[in-house]
Amino acid sequence: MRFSGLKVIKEALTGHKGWGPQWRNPEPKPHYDIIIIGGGGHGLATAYYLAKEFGQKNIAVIEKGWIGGGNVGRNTTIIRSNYLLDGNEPFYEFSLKLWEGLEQDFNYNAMVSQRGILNLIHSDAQRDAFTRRGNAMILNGADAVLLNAEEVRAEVPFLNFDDARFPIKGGLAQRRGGTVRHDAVAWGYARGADQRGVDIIQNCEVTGFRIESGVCKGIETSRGFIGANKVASAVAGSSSRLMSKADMRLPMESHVLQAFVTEGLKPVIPGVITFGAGHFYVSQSDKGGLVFGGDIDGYNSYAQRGNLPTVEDVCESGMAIMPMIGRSRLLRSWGGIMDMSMDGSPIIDKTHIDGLYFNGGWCYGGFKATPASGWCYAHLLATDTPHETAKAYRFDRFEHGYMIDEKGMGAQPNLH
Amino acid sequence: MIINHPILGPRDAQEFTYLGDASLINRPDWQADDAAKQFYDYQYLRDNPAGEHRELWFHEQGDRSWLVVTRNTVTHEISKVELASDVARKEGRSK
Amino acid sequence: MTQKNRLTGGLIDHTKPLEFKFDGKSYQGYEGDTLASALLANDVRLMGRSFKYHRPRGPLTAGSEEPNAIIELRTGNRQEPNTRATTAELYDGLTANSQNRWPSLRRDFMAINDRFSQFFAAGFYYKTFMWPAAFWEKVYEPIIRKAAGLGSLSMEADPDAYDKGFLHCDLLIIGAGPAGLSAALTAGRAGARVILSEEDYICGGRLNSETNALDDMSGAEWALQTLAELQSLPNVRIMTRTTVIGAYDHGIYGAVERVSDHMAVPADGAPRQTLWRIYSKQALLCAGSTERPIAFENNDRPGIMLGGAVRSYVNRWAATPAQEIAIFTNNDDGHRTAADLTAKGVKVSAIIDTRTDAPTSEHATVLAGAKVKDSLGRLGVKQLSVELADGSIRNVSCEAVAVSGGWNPNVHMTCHQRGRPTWHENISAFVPGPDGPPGLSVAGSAAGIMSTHGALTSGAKSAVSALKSIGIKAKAIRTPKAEDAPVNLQPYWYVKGGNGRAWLDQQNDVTVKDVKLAHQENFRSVEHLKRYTTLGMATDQGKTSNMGGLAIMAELAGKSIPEVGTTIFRPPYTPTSMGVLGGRAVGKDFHPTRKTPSHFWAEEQGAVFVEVGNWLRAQWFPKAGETHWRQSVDREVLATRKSVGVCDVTTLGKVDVQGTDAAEFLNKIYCNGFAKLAVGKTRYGLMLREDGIAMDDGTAGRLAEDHFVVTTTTANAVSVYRHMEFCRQCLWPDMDVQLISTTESWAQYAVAGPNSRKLLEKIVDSEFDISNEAFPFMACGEVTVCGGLRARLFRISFSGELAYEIAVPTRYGDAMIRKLMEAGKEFDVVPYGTEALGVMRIEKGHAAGNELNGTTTALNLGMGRMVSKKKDSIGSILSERVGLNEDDALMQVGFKPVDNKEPVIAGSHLMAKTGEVNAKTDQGYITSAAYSPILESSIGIGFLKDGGNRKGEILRAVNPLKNQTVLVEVVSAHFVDPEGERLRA
Amino acid sequence: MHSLQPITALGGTEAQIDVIGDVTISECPDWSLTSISARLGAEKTIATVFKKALGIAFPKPMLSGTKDDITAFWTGPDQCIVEAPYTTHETLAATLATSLKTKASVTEQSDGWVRFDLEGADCFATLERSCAVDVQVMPVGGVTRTILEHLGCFVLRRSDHHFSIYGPRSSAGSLHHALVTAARSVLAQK
Repeated sequence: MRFSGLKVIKEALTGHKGWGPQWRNPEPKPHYDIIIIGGGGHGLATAYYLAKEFGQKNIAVIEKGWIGGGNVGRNTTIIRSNYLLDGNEPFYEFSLKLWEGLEQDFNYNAMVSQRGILNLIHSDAQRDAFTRRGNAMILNGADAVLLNAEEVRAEVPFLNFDDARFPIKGGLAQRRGGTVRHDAVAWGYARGADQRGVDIIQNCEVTGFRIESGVCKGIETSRGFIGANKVASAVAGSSSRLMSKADMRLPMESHVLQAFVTEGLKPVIPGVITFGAGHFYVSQSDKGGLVFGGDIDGYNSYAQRGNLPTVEDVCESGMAIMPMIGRSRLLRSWGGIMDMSMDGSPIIDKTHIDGLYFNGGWCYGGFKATPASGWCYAHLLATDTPHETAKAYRFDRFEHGYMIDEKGMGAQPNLH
Repeated sequence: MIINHPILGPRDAQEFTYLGDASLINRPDWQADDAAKQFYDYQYLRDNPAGEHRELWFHEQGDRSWLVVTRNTVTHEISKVELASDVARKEGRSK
Repeated sequence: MTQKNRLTGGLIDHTKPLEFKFDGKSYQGYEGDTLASALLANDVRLMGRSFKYHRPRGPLTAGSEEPNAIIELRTGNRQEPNTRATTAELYDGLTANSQNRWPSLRRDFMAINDRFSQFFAAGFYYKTFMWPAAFWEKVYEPIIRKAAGLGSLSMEADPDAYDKGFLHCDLLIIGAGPAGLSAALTAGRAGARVILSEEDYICGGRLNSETNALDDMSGAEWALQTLAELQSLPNVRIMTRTTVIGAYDHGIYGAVERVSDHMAVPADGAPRQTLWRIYSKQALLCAGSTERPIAFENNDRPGIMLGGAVRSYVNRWAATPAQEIAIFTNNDDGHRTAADLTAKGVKVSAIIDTRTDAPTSEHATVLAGAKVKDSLGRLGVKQLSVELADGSIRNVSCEAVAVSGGWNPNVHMTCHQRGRPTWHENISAFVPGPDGPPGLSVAGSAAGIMSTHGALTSGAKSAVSALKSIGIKAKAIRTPKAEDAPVNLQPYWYVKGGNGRAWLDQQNDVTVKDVKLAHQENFRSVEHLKRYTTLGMATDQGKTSNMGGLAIMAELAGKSIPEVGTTIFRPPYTPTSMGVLGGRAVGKDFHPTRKTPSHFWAEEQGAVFVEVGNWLRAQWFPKAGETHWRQSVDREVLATRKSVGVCDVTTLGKVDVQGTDAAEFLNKIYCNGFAKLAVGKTRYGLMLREDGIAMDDGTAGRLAEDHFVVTTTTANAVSVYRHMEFCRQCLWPDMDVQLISTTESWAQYAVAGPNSRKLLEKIVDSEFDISNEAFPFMACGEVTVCGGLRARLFRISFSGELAYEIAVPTRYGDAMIRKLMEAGKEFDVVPYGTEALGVMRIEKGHAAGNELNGTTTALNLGMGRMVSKKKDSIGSILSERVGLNEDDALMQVGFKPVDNKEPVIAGSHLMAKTGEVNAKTDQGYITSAAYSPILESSIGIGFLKDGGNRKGEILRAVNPLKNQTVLVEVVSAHFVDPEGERLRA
Repeated sequence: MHSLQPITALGGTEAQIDVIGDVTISECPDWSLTSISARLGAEKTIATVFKKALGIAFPKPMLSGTKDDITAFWTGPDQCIVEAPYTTHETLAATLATSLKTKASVTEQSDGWVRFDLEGADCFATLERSCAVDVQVMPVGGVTRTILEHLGCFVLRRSDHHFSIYGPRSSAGSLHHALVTAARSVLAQK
């Protein structure tokens, strides 16, 4: 059913009896045209766009647990397109444009909130690098503003300008950046896909691929074999685990990234702020909690939980840059598994196995990419050609020396 | 986490710096016919297992030893810790 | 000032009255009170408002699980939002204010939300606020944001300090209730190193709230007696006001000690709180259990609280919530509450017991098989409407209700490593599962052992077995005779029927209806339920609300509660101040500060300093009359190029490389050759990463056959050393090479300019010939200076001038800079800072951090030919990949503005002289730029596609961020002395 | 003799000493440090030459040895630092380089480090708030390297209530501030 002002009022007055399930719980069919493995943001978005934009009819999303239970439900909800490199920026800008129309598009209020993102600058070298980046953003049709220290202070006077160990010398702002209610993104795509006939099959674990003479015929699951013309992986941190069932080794490691939220507070900060001399970024949710994060713990992990030193490291940075949050309280911390790739950029590509496709390597940038990732993956699955903005996200870029290394850290995933 | 250093005993993992899969010890022969392919594989492809993982940690704030730590990536349980130089020799590396 | 509801006795000091203020009104309490107990004693039940509907609320509990009575404690820059009145210790002069209400707690305009609650059902916002499209961001969201949140921050920096520390023990005992105390005594007597942590400010847990005897004394007395013995044991550390917040890997626990929160202000030099990282060999969880409510319509009115809490207020704090109290229960606890209340002379209007076979009571009428249908009272409960077993309705008057729905073991810590609790039928609750953190065992009611006797004995037993596992022999203490009643409970989660709202999560206003709606809309997994309704996401983390929600979801889904499962409990156990997690690493102490050997001298010179990593370096040295930094920098550059300048370059990394294989080692880690470098010579070296990208550059001087001194850039000193150790230990373990970082040991100064030799000849002792013939460009050696001080001299140049670097032991660095300045007077020597250093290296076209940005290759840097193909070196193979060797690869070149009055701006992108300006037409970028005082023009270096072959071409350097476009000419990056004559002079 | 005046790591001409309650924190500048790393293959034989040169056994892991005013403490596998009075041993490195030739790589480290001594009953409580080392059970003569104020430092126990902290010289000010702050905190909580 479509959500409308009228419907909302009617239901409110009649005890909400008329709301139905936001998506069905269908039994898997024996065969689909396209099976997407992974009921997270990217998988659900892919299904949604396949059905809506690419006229695909016979699609299933297979989820091991419950939809939206992975990184789309455990990230820090930031959207932005402030990338430097040609391989990335057009893609993320495409994603940001999709965010801007998303709620009307899938008729679900995901609370896209473009209150801006501000990257703080603490050294001249950093200003040079951010100048190059800001210019790259504008040259790619995105928005960027370079601020000096006074301008930053005027916007966020509560930051530490007085006795900072690493003084704030300016900032690179993207006004169209912001945050989105992350769970609602998964639910909105799920509902939209379901309404267009996509089967969302929860609690169904993929146990293997059926590959015959180099062609993928379908998947073995905890609920039996399901055939498909095309099988598409979108399982983020579990990518290596899943693709190993097709005897593939991937250019990536799985790492834990912790995220944090404080108790609810009356409005404190306007948009997203990132500290440039430590590991800390923060925004405030519509409920009032300060949502923040920092660096990954730094060791391979599938544990979805982190350790204390990283918690302290992140909070030290927070206190260093925002000493006025000292008397707020950390309410919850949690961990997600990041598919950290070898150059910090993702892969959306066919595999060497016919009919088997891959989407992953999002590091901790996956959430903001959700709409474009879904769209571009759908494009690849429907047309077998990469989308204009995702051409660089190839498997073979490492072998041939076309890395997309925003941070310049090289082939060490925990540094990206 | 606590890493049980073969010489120093239990140490807080915070004293260490992590590198990655211990396969990085096995640097290919630069003169092999398929050196390019081997180095690509060595540098970029990982097993990234959910379970036992042999990995390299550097005791940066300690005795500057590189260690090979066998750790379960699901439980974080550490089952074995060795000096990387011993492992390297065992695996045939010399000079 | 009367304390209308104050009783006699309790564990407070009636002789020590304390004044305090709540919402501007003055009250009196006693030492030992919490804010909540003191307010209740003063007949104040209304302490807060709920999040969504702004419903009036009073305390539900007497502990850290409190969802309702949360207030802003203290004022000014010490204001603490969302503080639990139920745990805030009363101190003289305490000031607190209610929050999330306007204009006042009693009349809150936002309570209008309650009238329209039907519009605010679970997930309402996902369905609405979308029309018209533009309105969400412009209209709806700002309103929601304004209304959102609970308490407010002062927006001023926290004035208090926070410590961090580290503790070690054999056994960490979490919680000092009956189980924890008997465990501690057992372990303490065995001589084990014990840490006993207790979040409360007194030990004893429920023993302080219940009236059951232990042997012939009260529970509180036994606790005191036990504590006394523990305090006498040097191997036992008792930490009250300390909450263990998380169980981390391998026996590491985080704990927060509230050192000063019970005082108005911390003592001078003392922290407000301390974060302890506890390393334990074994840990024992004795965290007790949390009582759960039974949901009924309007069960959220002030005065309606948990039975155990009522007993705590009455017995421990001698404060009754009201003079007449009704009891609603599904187990025998309700009857215990009745007994305690009557003993204190408080009237019990009725015991409403859902069990048809409820026992009778000598203290009050028992309404067996009855249930509470609804409650009345705007700002506090006045009356209950009760449906009796026969279906008839009876109104029961009361000013408070003690609700007992059973107890949930505090299993949280056992789940912090993603362990799952298991269902225990007898007590209808989750108990710790088998997959808790290794080394953590559980005792007492946290383990589902609900009687006092059980807690005492299981505590002692668990301590014995925990110690046994680490080879310490212990003997369980004799536990006193204590209450051992079985749990007699009939699960009862919520009262069915009726159209009103029955609250589960009182702070977030999640009702039974919301859970039903979530189920109806297919949000049926616990995670979906939590996220869609926000159940359990409030500051109390669902401690009193989650179970009810799960039970109802299970009922609706036709599943058992264990089938539905629970959400994951995550650290911290209770909300933890950001301040304590930050510790002392705030302000200037965020990171340590590294000072150069000439720092103190430079301060005397009035130098301007700049942060370079953790280093502070002199950026320039202003002279009297210089009003703009450029004046100082230009002067330093010109003086250096004209005569001589001195710069502290100690920050560059230095690594001592020794051993018979030292040369071969360097040959492998640098892409260019080092095997044949002669003793007494220095060579520039480029280090690649294995992926063929430039990692770092520097020089290596050969002091002896088996001894090199390697320099790195300041930024990469640590990572390069780490890389070298990796190569040595992991790749070539049989090479005879030893590495020692000597960055700090030597004070090193660059002496640059045509007169640098003349200056140094006055410093270096005469027996050392440093003439051009004896000590040519790239020579190095050990010398003595100033009459015999050992030193190292390198003839290397970053500026392009005739230049040296002279190194002396760091303690003499201060004297050396003074000596150089003094000796250099006759040459008008100048000290120069990092800015002038930067200008001169750009003039010379030397790559630095901006060029070695982690994406550039030797080819890009114009050093492609340096990569030797004749040897094995790190990065040589992968540097040959096609993508890194395209014909139009970026090449480092120089740029000069066509009009020398125009600036060159680093970060500008390079475009053809004409045509479109966009990402597709992008041809490169400018990495570094500066004003060159000798060329009297702004100049830059950067990377341009096929740059090597485009000298003389005119391009546009565009900087759309500032709408700037500058025409630049492509030139050689070596603006100064391209042939290197000055270097060799 | 040369004409240059040394300064301490904290920038003074005299060592700084702070007495805070029951702990005294002293800057100790008058020591010469030399690091010794056994050459490949000399890991065993170094012991004899070392003993001959200094009269102290090559230290075992996490331990130190002292004879008269010379101390040697373990720093890493087949690696140690020798400490001797600066006035009498300013050129210790050069001396040892000759006597240990071919057996060890010798590097002067005198000014690589700043040494602070903590003495008094409260040194435990102070160190408890500074680093993760279990100083309570550390043996006299024990030594280990760990993190202190984000810095890699050596902690050496000289006697029951006497510890030496060696930290990177350039960060002496920050390290000193951290130790003094911890000591003041201990005092204030009494």
